[in-house]
Amino acid sequence: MLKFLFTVIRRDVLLAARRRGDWLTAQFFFVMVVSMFPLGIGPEPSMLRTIGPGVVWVAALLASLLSLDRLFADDYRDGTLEQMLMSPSPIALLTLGKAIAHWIINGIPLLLIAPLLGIQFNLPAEALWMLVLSLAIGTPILSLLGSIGAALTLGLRGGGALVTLLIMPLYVPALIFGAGAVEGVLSGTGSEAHLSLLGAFLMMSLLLAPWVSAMALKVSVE
Amino acid sequence: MLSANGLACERGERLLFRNLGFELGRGEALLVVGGNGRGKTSLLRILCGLSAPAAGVVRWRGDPLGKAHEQYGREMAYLGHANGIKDDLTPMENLRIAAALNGRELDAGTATAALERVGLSRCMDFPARVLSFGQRRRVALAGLMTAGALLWILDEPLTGLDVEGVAMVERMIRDHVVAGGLAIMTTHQPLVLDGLTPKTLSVGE
Amino acid sequence: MNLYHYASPSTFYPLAGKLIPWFAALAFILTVVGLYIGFFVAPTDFQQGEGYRIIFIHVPAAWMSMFIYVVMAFWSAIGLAWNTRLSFVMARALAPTGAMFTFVALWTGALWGKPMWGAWWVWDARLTSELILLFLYVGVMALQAAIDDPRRADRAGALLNLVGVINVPIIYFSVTWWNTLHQGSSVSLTRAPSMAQTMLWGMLIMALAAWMYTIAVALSRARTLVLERERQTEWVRAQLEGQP
Amino acid sequence: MIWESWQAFWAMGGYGLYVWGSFGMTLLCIAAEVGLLRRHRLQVWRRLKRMKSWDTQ
Repeated sequence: MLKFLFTVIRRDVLLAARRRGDWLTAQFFFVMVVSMFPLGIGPEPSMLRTIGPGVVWVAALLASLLSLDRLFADDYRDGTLEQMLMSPSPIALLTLGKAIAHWIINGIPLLLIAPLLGIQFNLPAEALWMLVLSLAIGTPILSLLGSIGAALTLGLRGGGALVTLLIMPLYVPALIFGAGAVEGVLSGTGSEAHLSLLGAFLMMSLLLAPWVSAMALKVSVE
Repeated sequence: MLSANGLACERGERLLFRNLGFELGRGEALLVVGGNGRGKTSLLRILCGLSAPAAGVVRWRGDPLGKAHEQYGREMAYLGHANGIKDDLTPMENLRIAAALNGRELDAGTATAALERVGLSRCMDFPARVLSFGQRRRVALAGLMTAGALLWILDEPLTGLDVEGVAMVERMIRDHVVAGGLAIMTTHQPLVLDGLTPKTLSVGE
Repeated sequence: MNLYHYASPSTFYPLAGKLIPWFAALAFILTVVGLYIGFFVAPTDFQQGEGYRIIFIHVPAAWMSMFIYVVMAFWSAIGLAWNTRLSFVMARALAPTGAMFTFVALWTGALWGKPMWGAWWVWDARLTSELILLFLYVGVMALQAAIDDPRRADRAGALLNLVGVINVPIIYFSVTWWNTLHQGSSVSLTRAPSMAQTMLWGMLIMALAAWMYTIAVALSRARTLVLERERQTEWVRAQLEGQP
Repeated sequence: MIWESWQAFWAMGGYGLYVWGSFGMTLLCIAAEVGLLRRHRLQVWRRLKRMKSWDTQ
């Protein structure tokens, strides 16, 4: 069981390592989106500090969505997805492994880049830590919920835009709790409540999302 | 061992076939025949458990496929239109990862032997991207051999292969069935299995 | 006679055809009564003046937008569990009407907000949740429209619908939480300061009218869907002899 | 009667734009939905009839 999970993760990470170009695109997308905001809004430091957490979080949502539509699509095209669906292990483990791999490939780099972007937005050190922490709890949610969207839109025309349309509203709680936690540090109202709610949302996604995307995969492959 | 009863399949609103059934035991092969668009591939996908039939049931060792998922996954191997190999991995990595996903350990020696048998000894370390279509098909066939499955389900196994490749596949299937395995296949090309007559099942009108 | 009898498209089609005029008539009568109460019986509100009369449309629309989403999820769940094609058809037939009511709730909310808050749009918890609900409706409809195979479209839409319905309370909670943190309390749209008995009655009757309207429209849309999907069958061919 | 005149009724105590804007848009939406529904139904009906006549030929 666990072995299967690890194999799926290792396989996806290996494949991503062989295609570094695709992987870098998503990371640079994240950096660029965030950097566009000061240009559009103006360099006023206190203003930037107010919008900083929200901007970084929204950019993280967009960056994860950008890479999501390929989560199953590549494997679907070359037939390896079918082969994996026919393996003896439960399909929910496959979708869980895929989501974890997506997080390792796309989520963890975001965590590492985020503090640098936070500095651009004039965030103080405690807020930077909180930004990384909230992204650490929040980005797995993005991968898990996103895997549902990727499974539902498998092989459809305009899959990428469609995934965004389906999944973005579901991301709202993660965005509110995540950006709110950083906000709490800035305003001095504390972040524990936000973080625990974010954690609860993560637990729920972890329990439900793999099953739902497994069902969605079955529907889409049929 | 494998039995199908009253299978029906719909695509869109079109009924492709209905009331299809057969029994297949050890050491038997089944050739599915029918023209284009009659539902051969759809039937094979139902038999693999990839899609659910509109009516009817498929049983493996007496259990419906839904219940036998784990065992069936171990004992069945499917080769579809797509080869099911990753272009970014070498043939060797492809075989070993596929085996690991099926819950088996595949050592380098066995994988090398299988790749040599399908005539790929020279391209073992290249990513599959640089291989020709026929060579990639051969990688998939090597995967089939190393899968150690009892039941083979092959959708057009001969496409893209040269004369020598076709002979190799015919030999593979024959050896597998003679050794007590089961095989279900579709093909548009004549298939010669020395001293072995497959059952036939015709799909559609 | 059992439930499966009614679940068969060939029974559903004529039955729905007979029921639609009744529901439509009920909707019409209830609307007339509700509007009469709303405009001629309900007194002027001492705080909000005549402007509050928007609640007779805003509140029922907001209720319907949420109810319909839940009812869709109910049909989706039945469809996925028992593989009944008619349930998927019902879920699909409800979606556009639900989206329409969500839009109406947003529009009337904006028109109410302008005189009360001095702005067309305020990031009030209810309006924001309503906006996200509209996105959820759009998502389900876009997904179903993008899939050609009706079987897959039904199932995919149903799954998304179920995920959405689990998420709606969480979204609502998070938005309320976000709202209280950021701007404190504001005038709540749905709590009219002094809810007179007649206002409540007017609202309830309008809500009932909206229900009847929804049933009539959804049944009618379901009939068209059934007709399209069952076009190969004998009974549809027989139906086509008659009038639309 | 709580309204002194029809004019007072349409004015809605100065809130006429908002109240009638709301009710008007609702009416428009309902009319549009019913209209589209009817049109779609007739289209489907005509298409199916045409398909049937092809089949019988």
